[in-house]
Parts: sequence; C-alpha cells; structure tokens
Amino acid sequence: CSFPGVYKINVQQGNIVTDAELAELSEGMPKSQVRAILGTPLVINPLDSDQDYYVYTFQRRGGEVKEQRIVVYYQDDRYTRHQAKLLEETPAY
Amino acid sequence: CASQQKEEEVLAEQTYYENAREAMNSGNFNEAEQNLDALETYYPFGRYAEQAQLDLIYARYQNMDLEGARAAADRFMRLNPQSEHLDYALYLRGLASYNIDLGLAARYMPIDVAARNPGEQLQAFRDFAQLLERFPDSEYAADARQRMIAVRNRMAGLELRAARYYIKREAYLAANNRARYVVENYPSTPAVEEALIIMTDTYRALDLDEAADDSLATLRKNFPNSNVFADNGNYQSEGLKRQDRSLLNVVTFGLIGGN
Amino acid sequence: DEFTVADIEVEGLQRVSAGSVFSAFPVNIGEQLDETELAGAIKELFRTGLFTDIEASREGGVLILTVKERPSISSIDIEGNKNIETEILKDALAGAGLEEGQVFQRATLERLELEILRSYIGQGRYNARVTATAEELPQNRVAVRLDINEGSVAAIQHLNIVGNQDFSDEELIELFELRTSSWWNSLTNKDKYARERLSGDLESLRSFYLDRGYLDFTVESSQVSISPDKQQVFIAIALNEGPQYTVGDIHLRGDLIVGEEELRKLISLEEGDVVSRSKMTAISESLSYRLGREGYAFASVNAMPEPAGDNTANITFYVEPGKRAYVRRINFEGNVSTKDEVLRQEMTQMEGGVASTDRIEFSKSQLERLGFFKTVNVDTVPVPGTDDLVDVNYAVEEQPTGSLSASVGFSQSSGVILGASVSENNFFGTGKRASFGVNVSDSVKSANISYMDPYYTVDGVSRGFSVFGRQTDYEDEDVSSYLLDEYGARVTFGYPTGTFTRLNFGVGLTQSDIKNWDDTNRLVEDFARTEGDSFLNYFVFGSWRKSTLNRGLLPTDGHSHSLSLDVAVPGSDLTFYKASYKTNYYFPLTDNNRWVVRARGGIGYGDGYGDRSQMPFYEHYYAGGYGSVRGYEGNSLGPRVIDNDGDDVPFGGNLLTEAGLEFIVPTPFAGDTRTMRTSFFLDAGQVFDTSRGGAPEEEFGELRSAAGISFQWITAVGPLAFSLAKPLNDQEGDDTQVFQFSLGQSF
Amino acid sequence: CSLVEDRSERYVDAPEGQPISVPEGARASRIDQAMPIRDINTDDNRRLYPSSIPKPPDMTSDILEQNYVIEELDGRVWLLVNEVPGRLWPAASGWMSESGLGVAYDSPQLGIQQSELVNFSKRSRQLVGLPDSPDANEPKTVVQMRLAPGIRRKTTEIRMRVLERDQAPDELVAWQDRETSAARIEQQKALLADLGAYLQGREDSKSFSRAASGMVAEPKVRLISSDDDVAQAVTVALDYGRTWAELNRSLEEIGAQVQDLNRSEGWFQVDFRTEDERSAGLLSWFSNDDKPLHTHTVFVEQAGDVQRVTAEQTDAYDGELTSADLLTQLFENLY
Amino acid sequence: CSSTEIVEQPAPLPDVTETVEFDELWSVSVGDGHDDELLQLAPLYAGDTIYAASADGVVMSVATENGDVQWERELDDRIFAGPGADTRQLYVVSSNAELIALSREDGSEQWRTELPTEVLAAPQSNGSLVAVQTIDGRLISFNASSGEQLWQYQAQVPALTLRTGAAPLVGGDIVIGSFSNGRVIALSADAGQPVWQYQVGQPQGRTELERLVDIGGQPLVLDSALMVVGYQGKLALIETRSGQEIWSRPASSYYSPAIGGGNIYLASANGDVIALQGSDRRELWIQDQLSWRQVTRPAVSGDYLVVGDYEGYLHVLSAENGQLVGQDKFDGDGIRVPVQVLRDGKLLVYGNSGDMAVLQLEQDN
Repeated sequence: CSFPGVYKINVQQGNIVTDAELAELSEGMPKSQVRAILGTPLVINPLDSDQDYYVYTFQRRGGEVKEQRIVVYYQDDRYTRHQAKLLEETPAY
Repeated sequence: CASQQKEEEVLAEQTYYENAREAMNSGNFNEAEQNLDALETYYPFGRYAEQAQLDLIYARYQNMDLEGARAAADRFMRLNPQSEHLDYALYLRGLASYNIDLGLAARYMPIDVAARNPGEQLQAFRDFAQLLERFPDSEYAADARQRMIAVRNRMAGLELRAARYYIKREAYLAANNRARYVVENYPSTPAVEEALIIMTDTYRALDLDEAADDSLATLRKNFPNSNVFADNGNYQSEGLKRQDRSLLNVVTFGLIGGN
Repeated sequence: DEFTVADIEVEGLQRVSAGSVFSAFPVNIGEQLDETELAGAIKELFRTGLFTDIEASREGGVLILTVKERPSISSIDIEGNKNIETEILKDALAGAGLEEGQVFQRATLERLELEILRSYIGQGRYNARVTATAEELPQNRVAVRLDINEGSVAAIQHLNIVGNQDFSDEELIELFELRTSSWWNSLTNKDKYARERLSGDLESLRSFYLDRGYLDFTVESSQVSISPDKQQVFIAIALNEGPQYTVGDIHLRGDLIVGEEELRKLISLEEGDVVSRSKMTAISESLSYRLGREGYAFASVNAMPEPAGDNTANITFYVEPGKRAYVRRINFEGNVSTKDEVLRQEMTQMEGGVASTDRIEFSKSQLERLGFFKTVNVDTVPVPGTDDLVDVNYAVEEQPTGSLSASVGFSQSSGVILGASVSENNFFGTGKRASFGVNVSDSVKSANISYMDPYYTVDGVSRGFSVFGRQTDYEDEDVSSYLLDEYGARVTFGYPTGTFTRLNFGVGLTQSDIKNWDDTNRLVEDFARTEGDSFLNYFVFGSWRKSTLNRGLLPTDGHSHSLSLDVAVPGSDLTFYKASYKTNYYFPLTDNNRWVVRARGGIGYGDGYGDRSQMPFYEHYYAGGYGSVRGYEGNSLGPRVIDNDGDDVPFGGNLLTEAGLEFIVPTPFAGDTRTMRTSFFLDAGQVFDTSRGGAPEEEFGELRSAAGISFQWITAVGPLAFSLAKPLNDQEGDDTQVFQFSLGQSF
Repeated sequence: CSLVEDRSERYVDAPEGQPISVPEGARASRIDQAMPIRDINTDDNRRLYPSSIPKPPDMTSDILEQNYVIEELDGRVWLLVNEVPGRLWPAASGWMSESGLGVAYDSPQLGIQQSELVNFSKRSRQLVGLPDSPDANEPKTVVQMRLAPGIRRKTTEIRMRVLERDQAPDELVAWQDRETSAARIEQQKALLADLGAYLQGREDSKSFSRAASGMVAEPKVRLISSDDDVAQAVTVALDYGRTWAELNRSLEEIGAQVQDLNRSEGWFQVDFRTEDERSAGLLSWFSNDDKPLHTHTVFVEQAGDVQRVTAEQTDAYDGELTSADLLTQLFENLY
Repeated sequence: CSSTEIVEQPAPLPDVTETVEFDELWSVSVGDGHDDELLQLAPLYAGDTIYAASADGVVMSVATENGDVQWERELDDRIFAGPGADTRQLYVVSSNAELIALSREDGSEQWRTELPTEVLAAPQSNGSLVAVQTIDGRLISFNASSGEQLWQYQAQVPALTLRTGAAPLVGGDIVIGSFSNGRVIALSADAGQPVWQYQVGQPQGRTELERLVDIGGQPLVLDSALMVVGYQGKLALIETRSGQEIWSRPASSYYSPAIGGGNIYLASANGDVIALQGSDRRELWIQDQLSWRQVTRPAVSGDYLVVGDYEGYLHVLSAENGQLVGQDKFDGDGIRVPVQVLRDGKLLVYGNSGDMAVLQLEQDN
C-alpha cells in the first residue's frame, strides 16, 4: 500500500570543491595558499603531510552514498599535482 | 539595628581541637565541622589554626559536602602557602571534583558512566596535575596519578563512542575524524587500538587506500596480537556493517531483511 | 660603606614564614653588600606586598631586617545597604583582593569606596554616603567595616520633550521607562531618576523614530537639572526629527550565492514604504540566515539607506558571504546523567559537514522537544587557526524526566492509591522510555510494565512492548457498579514520516471479564446476557501524530495533532473500533513566551461492526475530572443509568467531545518559570451515547463547561497540578468539584 | 566490602599504555599528549585510596605539652624548646646582651655564643653566682651557650657552660663535653631557667636567623624498613647513654610497660599489648587484675657511630602487635 | 542605624521680636503664579509700570503707583522664562521653547521664533538684539524687531546642572552670559565671538553633585566692573572690559549678591545671610537662623534687608548687625523670586502662588 516510507534525513559530509577552484591551483604553490582556495581539508592522513584529501559524500534519504574525491599531493609543502573524481552537483543539504 | 553577636562562651583553643578530633574519629563529622569553624573564628592564628583548616576539608568531604570541601581546600592553600601539607589540600580538592558529579546510582547501578559528560572530573584532572607538578613525591601522588589516567581514558572513550555512533549513522568522515582525534590526542590510552581499526575501515570506505594502509601498519606495529588479526595475521574486521534500517526488518524482529 | 654579611636576622614576623622572606630577599651569607644593593634588595622584599615597612640595621656582620607585616583581614561587615545586596558588594571587595585572610591594602579600600558610591549615583541616589573603616585588632589583624547611607533618590518632577512636531509629548513619553512622579510611579520606582535608564530611554526614542523613516533624527541634548534641596530632578530633551523618508529602489550587492531572484523574495520592503530600521535589520538577518543554510555561517548582510531626493532613500543590501564553513566537532556540556548518544542522535547537523545554521537551530529545538532538559543553549565557535571551521557547543541543563508516584497517591476518581509506579522517559539517561508500576486503591488494582526504545534504528524507528493487568471496581469509580478484570499485552512500532510527523502502529490482545454484572443495571445485564461476560479481543491499532511543539514539557509554541484508531479485528469475541482525534495549539503573545494562549480539542467515537451493533459498554468514553473537564467529578459527565439499588450512575458513552481554552500567564514570584505554569482555563466537554437514540445535536446543549485557574509544577517526583474551577452550566444531578489535584499526570 | 561492586573504584586498574609509535617513514608530529600526565617515582609510597579517603596528617604531635623544659641526664643538663634553632638564635643572643653578659664571639653555623668577661659586671656575676666583690686573683670567667637541634623534629636543646681561664679567651673556645660537678650543674640550671623565662616572654614576635636556620642537622632518628614496607630497626645518632635514656622514656609513653632491663647488655623486656588484649575479654570480670606478660624484647647496640634499636616478639605472645608495630610507634614518639 | 533622610534639614521658623512691620500698599494676583516647575518669573520693574508673567501664560502690565492693571493678556502656551524687555517690547519663552515678543503698549504678539531647548532665565534685550540663554549652555541672539536669529554660542556644560539660570547681560557691543559650567563669558554683540571669560567656580569632588558650579544669578553691574557669585564657587569682582579679576573670595549662592551702604550682602546656598565689608570683604556678621530655608537674594531698603524663604515668609534683618527684626507670612506656596527694591525704597514681592504686592517697611516705635 502507499504507506509513506520512513523519513530519513540527508547526510552531507566533506568539503565542497568545484573544478573552477581546482583550476586556480598552480605548480609550486605553498600549502597555505592551496588551502586558502580549496578551504581546510576535512579529512587528512595524520601520518603523511604530503597529501590533503578533499572528500565530499552525500547520502539522500538513507540511500546509497555518492562520493567525490580529490587528493592533493605536495612535495615539501609545495603543491605538485592533484587527482580529482568530481560529481556533477554537490548540494550542501 | 546593630546585629547582636549571640553570646556563647568561648572555649579554650585546645578543647575545640580535641572535640573536633574526637568527633572526626568517631565519624560524627557535623560536630567536627562546628568545632573546627569555632576554632577558625576565635583562634584564626592560634597554634592549631593550620591543622584545623586542614581537618575542615576532610570533615566536609566526609559530610558529603564536596563543594564545601573544595572551598575549604582553596582557603587552606591561600592562607598557608608555605605549609608542608599543601599536597593533602590539593589532593582533597581534586578528589572532591572527581566525585562531585557521581550520584549514588552511578556507583552501584550498571550504568555506563563513561558514556556521559565528564563534568567536574576535568577539573579534578587539573588539580591532580598541579599536585604532581608541585609535590611529585607526596604520598597521595600515586593515587592522584591513577585517577588522572582513568579520566583521560574516559575522555578517549567518549570520542570512541561518538565514532561508533557516526558509523551507525553511516557518516564515515565524521567517524574517521573522531577516531583520528583519539590517535592524535590520547595516544597512550587503550582506546587507540579500536580507533586505529575505525580509521582503517573508514579510510577504506572513502577509498583513501594509502591512509588506510598507514593506519593498518600503525595498528600492526603497536597491537600485533589485536584480535582483529586472524591467526595467520591478516586483517579481517567486519568493516562497517550497515545496520538494516528498513521498517520491515524492525517489525519482523529482523526475520525479513529489507533493502 | 661595604660589608660582608655574616648572618641575616629577621625581626617582627607574625604570620609570614621565615622561608618566604629569605627566598624573596636576594642576599645570602658571605656576600659583599653596599648601600645601593641593600636598597635594591629591600625593594625586592617590598614587592611581595606582605609588609607595610622594612628597616635594615647592622650589628657587626649581622644584617637585621625589622619588618612590619601588613595586617590581614579578619572580618568584613557591611551596614545600611538596601538597594545593592551584600553579596554583590562582597564579591566586588573579593575581586579587589579584600577578603577574609587576605592581606589588607588601604589604597584598594578607598578605591572601592569610590566605586560603590559611583554605582549609587548611577541609581540616582545623589546624596548617598559610603564610609569604609579598618579597625585594628590584636595579632596584626584588621576588621573592615563599610557604613552605607543610601540617601533618598531624586524623584523626576518634570520630563519635557522639545522639538517634536509629528508625535505628541504623551506619545513619546509612553516609550520611556522613566515617568514623572505620581503615587503609582513612585510605587514602581519608575519616577526615580537613574542615568542608565535615561540613556536607555533615549535609545528607545531613537529606534522609535528610525523605525518610522526619520533617518536624520538626532537627539540635540538631554539636560538633567536638580533642585537645590536635591529632591527633584527635571529632564529636558531637545530633539530634531528631520524628514520622514520613504523607500526608493532596492539593490542587492555582493556575492549572492543563491542568486538575486530567490533573495528578493525575502525582502519585505517595497517602494514607497516607510524606511524602517527594524525592518531593514530583520531582512538582513533573514538574508544571512538563508546563506547560513548553504554553509556560509560567517555571512554578514547590512542595509545602507542613501537619501535620494524629496524624502526618498534607496536601500542597498551589501551581502558578504565570507567563506563556506564546515563543522569540525559537535560538543555537549551539562549532560552529566544523560548519555552523549541520546543527544547526538537528535542532531541533523553532521560533524565534518557543511555548517548549516538551519540544521544547527533545528537540532537545538529537537533537544528541547525531548523534554529531558530545562534549558538548551547552542554556541557556534570558530576554530582557532582556521578561517572556515567551527565547533558547535550545546550546553544543556538537565531536569527530572520521570514521575514516581510515591506510596500514597490521591486522585479524585479512584481514592487513595497505594503502591508505587515509576515511569521514566529517560531511563537511567539512556533515552529509552520505561515504566513499571503496581497500584492498589479501593477501586483499581493494576500492575503494568512497558518499555519503548525511540531510536531502535538511527532514523528514529521505535519499537516497544507493554504488558498490563487491571481489576476495576466501577462501583467506587462512582460509575455503574460492576467489576471488570482486564489482562493484555501490546507490541508497538513507530517511525517518522517527516520532520514533524510520525506514524505509530501495533498489535495486541486483551482478555476482559465482567463480574457480578447481575446486580448492576439493566443495560449491563442485557449486554452480558446477549454478549456473554468474558471476551478475548485481538487489537490492531495505529496513530498518526504531527507535532511542532517547542518543548517536551510545558510547551509554549507550536501545535500538535494526533489521529488514532483502535480496531478489535474479526476473530475477536467483540468486533468494534474506537477512533479519536486530539489537537493542541499554542499562540505565544509576547516574544519571551511568558504570555501564551492555548487551545485544545478532542473527539472520540466508538462503534461495533460486523455482527456487533455497538461497542462494549466497558470501553465507553467518560468525561469530567482533571485531564478532561475540570470542575466536574471524574468520569461523572454523560448519560446515566439507574442501577439496581436506585441511584443514577454515570454510564459513559461512545461519543466523546472535549475542548479547552487556556490563557497561560507568568507565575508570580516564581524564579524558574520553565518548570511551573499558571493559567486561567475554560474547559468544555460531554460524552454521548448515540446508540440510545437522541441524535447528538439536540443533546448538544448538554455540553458542560467550567472556568477556573490551574497551577502545574514539574517536580522531581513528577508533574504536580492543582486546579480551582467554577462549573458554568451544570444541571442538577451533575457532581461538581471545585478543587482538584493530581500527581504524575500532565496533559 | 559491600556485595555490589562500587564502580567508583574501577579507576584502580585503568591501564596506561605507551604512546603509539608510527611505522617508518611516517610523520608523528601530529601525535602528542592533549592531557599529559607527569611521571613520578612510585617506588616507596605506591599507596592508593580507592574506597576511603586518607585522614589529614597530624601536625599537632609536634606541639609539646609544656615548652621550655629543663632536662637532665647522665650529668648533662639542657633546656628543651619547641622551636627550630634558626628562630631561637636571635632571641638567645638578645638574652645574652640584655642580661649583661654580652656576646664576644659567636658562630651561628656551630650554634655557639661566648659572653664577654663576667668578672667586671655586677649583674653577670650575680647571674653566674660569683660573690659580689671580685677578688684579685679569681680566674677570668666567661659563659658559653650552645644551641643544637633536639631529637624530635622542630625542637632545640640549649646548653650552658661557665669557663674559667687564667686570661680572657681571645677567640671562640671549642666546646668539649666534660664531666661537671653537681654545683656546676645547679649553676647551669639557674642560667637555663633565666633564659627559658626570657624566651617565653618574647613568644609572639618571631625573629629568625638565616645562618642559624642552616643548622637543622640531619634527622637524628631514622626508621629502617624492608622493601615490603615492614619496619626492621630504628637508628639513633646519639651516644649510647643518651639513647638508652630516651628509649626508656619513649617505651613508657607508647604504653610498652618495661618488665626488666639490662643497660650493659642493652635490652628491655616489655609488655606491649592492645587494650582489649590486656583486659582478656569478658573473663576479666572474674580474674584478678591481669598479670603482666613479657611480649617483646627490645635490643640496643652500637653500630658504627649510631645506636641500632631492634625488637623481637617472644613466643609467649601471639597477639596482634608485631615487633614492627613496636618499632614504628617508637619512631613516631621519638622523632 | 543608618539614617536615610536628607542631611540638610531646613531650620524651624525663628521667633522674632518684631520691631518692624510690613505695610502692604497694593497687591494683585497674576494668573496662577508658578506651577511646580521650580521657575523664577521675576516681575520687571520699569519705572512707573511693572510687567509680570505667570507660568499658566498670563502677562500683565501694572502701574507701580497703585497696582492698577493697565493691560492683561492670556497666551495659549505656558511660560517658562521672562519677562525681559527693552523700550518697545516684552519677551517671554514658552514651555515648548518658543521666544515670544509682545508689544509693551498692549501686550500684542509681535513675533515668535523657535529655540532648540528649554530656557529658564528671562531674555534680555538692548532694543536691537535680544539674547536668550538655554539650559544646555547655548547663548543665542535674535534681531529684536524681526526675531530672526543673528548668532549662537555653545558652551560645554556638565550633564547635571542646577535648576536655576542666570539671565545674560546685553550691553552695547558685548553680551555677557554666565553658564552652569561656572564660567562668565563675554561675547561680541555683532558676531558672538568670545572676547574674554572668567572661571567663577572650579568643579572638584568625586560625584556629579559635588562638582556642581552653576552661576544662579545675573552678575551685578557696577560702573566698569561686574560682581558675580556662583554655587560652590567664588564671590568676585571682575572688570567688564577685560574680565580680569579685581578681587574674589570663596562663597556659594544660588542668587546674585546685593550691595548697599558700602557693604555686600549675600544669601548663601546653605541659608546663611552674610554681610561683608565692601572695601576689604571682611565679614561683618552672619545670620544663620535661616539655615537651609532656601533664602532669596537680600533686598536692601534703607538700613534693613528683606529676604523670602521656601515657606513663603518675609524676613527683615537689620543691615547693621543682621538681627532678625521683622517677619511676615506672605505666600503659602513659598517665595522663590527675589524681593525687588523700587525707587523710593518700597518693596516688590511676587510669591509662588501668583500674589504680587508692593510693601513698605514701617518702624513701629
């Protein structure tokens, strides 16, 4: 029957980063400047300071978790490159 | 309208002190407190003053007036900065803060106190830290230190509980941060083992394999025989099992799983 | 002349220990010492602040320091203060270092004397006098005494506003807290001049004008003069209104994030409206709140009106979103007995997620709706060292959540209740609801156990069960006199269907036996003869509930609806159903929610189906008493029946109507109004029996009503309530009851 | 204890692990202690108080019943004062000058003060007990006073000596202990009594000497206990005679009734039992007063420059009080 | 216990063996007199006519000789200050701070102009320039015939002042204002630029009350000098041209001083009446039986002084030794307006309830 299902809230996690912001990164940029552009990374690997993770996940109404992952690589605190797998839209709620 | 001082005859300093000592030994802490207060008012700088102020802390504590005990300890430390027994006052002050939020239920009923806000136990931690700093070889230092360890473990435990909730909530990034907080701030507490496991699993769930490997390596290095390692040594945590949140599952008491 | 120090002797010590003197005095034995070094050393000793004076003398190689210790304070007493409590004065003294046992500094005493005097002047007590004395006591101690003569307060003789054309003096003075002398004002101290109050009044004058478009409004001067005998104060306020501005066109500048079109919808000002500052601030807040939802917690919007000719002004809203903020950690404080998870599971804002002011605020009201906390405060604190991370701290103050009806309870309807029943909505702080009770009274003997976990799954799917057994002797309930035994068990489930709505359902069975029905009344006897006296019914029940009430206990805002249906399904001995609808509305009149109007209504209908024509009489609804229509005895309203020994006894009915209007007022002299409630109420209600002929409408006139005053108090033992009611249209034969009392039941 | 476990005692076995170490190549800079706990040497007093909190330390035992007492033993007499030497030194030199003796030489480190010549001042002659009129060839006399820390903590013993020399000593005469005649002892007692009265008069205004404060010597009485915290012996850094006398007095004070003693062989036989053991329970109503029982023997022997006191329990007594208890109570009373 | 009633208790009415009597020549009632706004609407003595005003808006002109009312006009606003006058016009200030000019012939309104705030001191005019002093330290001048503002001077005044106001002095080319900040300031009549200033009272003390230094009365003009007194300040004689102090001595009074027979008479703030030797300011006598009765400025008539008090009594003191020689109850509501001396020594008294009378002292020996 058309019983209304269990109401589940959306669960949003992580930094919202757009490719426009990614485009601003340039080789050799200090880490502080990268973070000024992309924001403070919400997930880091405490044991390795040469990587910043800009992960974004969104679970709509308890469904399957969609994820966007950007890994930024540094060489003694200078930006070298990044890997990005972006989602088309990254809603905030 | 000048307030009349109620005239009660003032006893000798020694008698007050003896009555207080007797009352304390026989467990009548109310009477002890009254005598000590009288000693304070009439002989503030007599020979027994320092001892009376020290006993007052103990009497109030035993009278379950922990707030009063703390105040008495502060007063003793302020009035006798050079006393050799400052360590006792500091220790009692810490003990009062340690137990002030602990209701009777929490002591005898099967309540998991660690899951709640530590409240004044953090203040107890600060008092004991001061005791260890200033009187490292006081006879109370060992007990104070042991209680500090308990408070710290409790704080780490709180972080871990929050991480477990966020796993249930399927908010793996939040769970990862809570676990990382434990590893970064409470590296010597027993909670570190499970924290490393959660970090490994949540990094894996977020496809951050390098970070997951680092956490796993740290786990293996510090807790080689953790029971998350099978006998042959490879890692087999049941990962982040998703709680079946479907209505059907709940109604049928888990018999029929939902999505 | 230099000399080597053979020994240092200190004379005149009393309380201070020699150790502290020697450690503070930077000279040791065997050192060469000359005048300047000696002077420097003495100054060093002075800095300890323990001594009033220090003399150095020499006897051969021995340096002798004669010190005079600063006296210590043995007692502080304060006389003559009425308007500033002794406690506040003592804290002020303690703050400046004047406390029993502390070292006494005369300079600080004088400074404090002045500060206390100034605070009296601030209260308009111009001829107040404060004198502090320090009386020497033996053993270098001092008794500090503060004599205060507060003097009288100058009364405002005349309050004159000059330069106001568009608004009359009376209209403006209405805004003022200060009033000219009249017997009423002097009672409320309103006519006592105090500088802070005048500046407060000038501020409300300014916002009065700025809210009505007078952008150029200025207060030229506010001159206060006092009569020679210092008893009367005259205030003259000169103001300059300036023109009244209306709105020209409205612009939005800056990075709008969600686009101009959506933000424009939030701007309630149109062209031609009066330029009102309060409206502009309200709009700015709603704009930044909207941005907050997108994570711009640091967004700031401010409105700038610029005059644009012939008394119109263009308004520009400058929007600065700042950086998108994320929540690093959510911390809870004050939950010493409630588990952390019970609070965290109410959060819709996640750690590590975008900081949405919407969700942070909603989570706060969720905590308030739990009913576990007296107060809930939230505070968003930026994380040091980052410009886009915040911590969210919730500070809660716990309150008793259970009701423990102690061994002797009393309720009108069932006389003295013996036995205990514990029900706890926050069972040992785990958030689970549990209740266990055994009640014995002359009319009801019952035992029940119930347990419900509201968060069986993380989304709030709840599961619970309850088992109960009850023997009611309706004789004593002054209802028709039969005995009813009922035993049963239920399993209940529930889940949220939206942010404020919830669906509950469940199944259960109940075994009911009617005893000694033969000497009750005709209706019961007919029923028992036709239907039998022992029934096993299987129930399916469901309910839909929507609630936006702002607090779990004693709400002051929001509304709630609940629709429920109980059906004894085919296969039960008696097939019947009972449906009911209840609603509650709270309208706060003031923004501090202390004056609130509450409307409540309820309707219940039960009937048989299938081969049963009516519902069993023992399932009848009753009305009257506390919780239904106050002013009438419990269960006394509705149809009656003559029982065998001749008196007519209420019999209940299958149609229940209930309504009530309450005017909630602040409880006088009550400190903490969150756990007390005083209200004037008007209750109305009635029970009908549709099956016995007489359509409900023409009997509608039968509705009973009563008005009165009620007081509720959430105590550690549970909600306690008294009510005094005056029945309005009671017919003879109704059992009215003016005073009613109940423990453990809040409605 | 109570059948339900008091969960507030669980802290006792809260584990403290080692801070984790990171694998090679990994950076550990983010790992530090948010709540650091200082290490303490927990060797000797590793005591915990899980259930009951410790009683406050008792400072009043230092306060002697009466102060300024003149004591005599083995031909030596001294004034026992309940104050540290550092505080008495200035007061004592104050007495020397005010009583007319004056201070010619002094050494705060050694605690010795030496007066001017007594012969020429009538008052000091009277004080020392010399005849009023000086005769030509009487010896030059000076008075020496010595302050030394007493046995019990925070006490001082003051001794006096009247020296006769043919010419006035021109520097501080070293202090030797020599046999003194009864008359001399009376003379010293008089001086000490005068000093005691003077000191009592100036009690409330405390004056201190820094140099003299340094004189607080090593504690003379020590309790030696085995590593499992059981008392084995008490050492006293005094001569045999003085130790024997102090022991005699302390045994009485702690309620160990001396049955028999032998000074040359160095032992005491004592009856050291608790109150109820003495009253032999209810039966005591009927039995005559309880006969003393030789429960422990206390031995004193010279060990290097220190007297070593040990105790043994006799097999005739198997009550509660062990020899270790006896030694601990002795130490408490002495020091 | 701590007493809370005010410290300065007015002295009881002294009983006096009267050697002097008051003989009332005529009296007239001017509207309702003063209301409870603590105003001082001193009547204006202009030779053979006296102009008087009342707080409820009545302005009337009365013959000095016999008190016949020449004309009476009822304005429809309440009056706070006045009447001031020059040869052609009378000036009053309404409670809503409007300066109103009336013709002296028949009291008809000539013009009216708005002032920024309340005025307590009567406007003064030299025929071409009308000067008004507001309670918040402004001195504003207007053209006497058109009422159009000429210039404005703003002095810094303390937040708390006394409920009194000194009227400005309008000379030919300078206007002298005395302000509630204890300063007398001379301004050029043409542009209102400060020419000189003299500090009468120096504010000191810890509370706003102790720091009050208002100048309550208009300075007394003596050929080329001004005598001025301030509350908790000084009695001083200063040169009108340069403002240089000639002499000064500490004094405290709400009213201007009075001079007569070479002496200076002062009603000090605490109610004492002091007589000083004019030449060297030596104190001749002090009459202290009237302490704290808010004594008005002494009027010198022959060798007597007449003062009023807050209960409405008139007291006569012998100018020679200050003894109280006469006493008469004149007005139940009290007397705040100082008694004025007419040309032939008669006395003009205007009580708070609105009774105005001319009296004469009779020696009854």
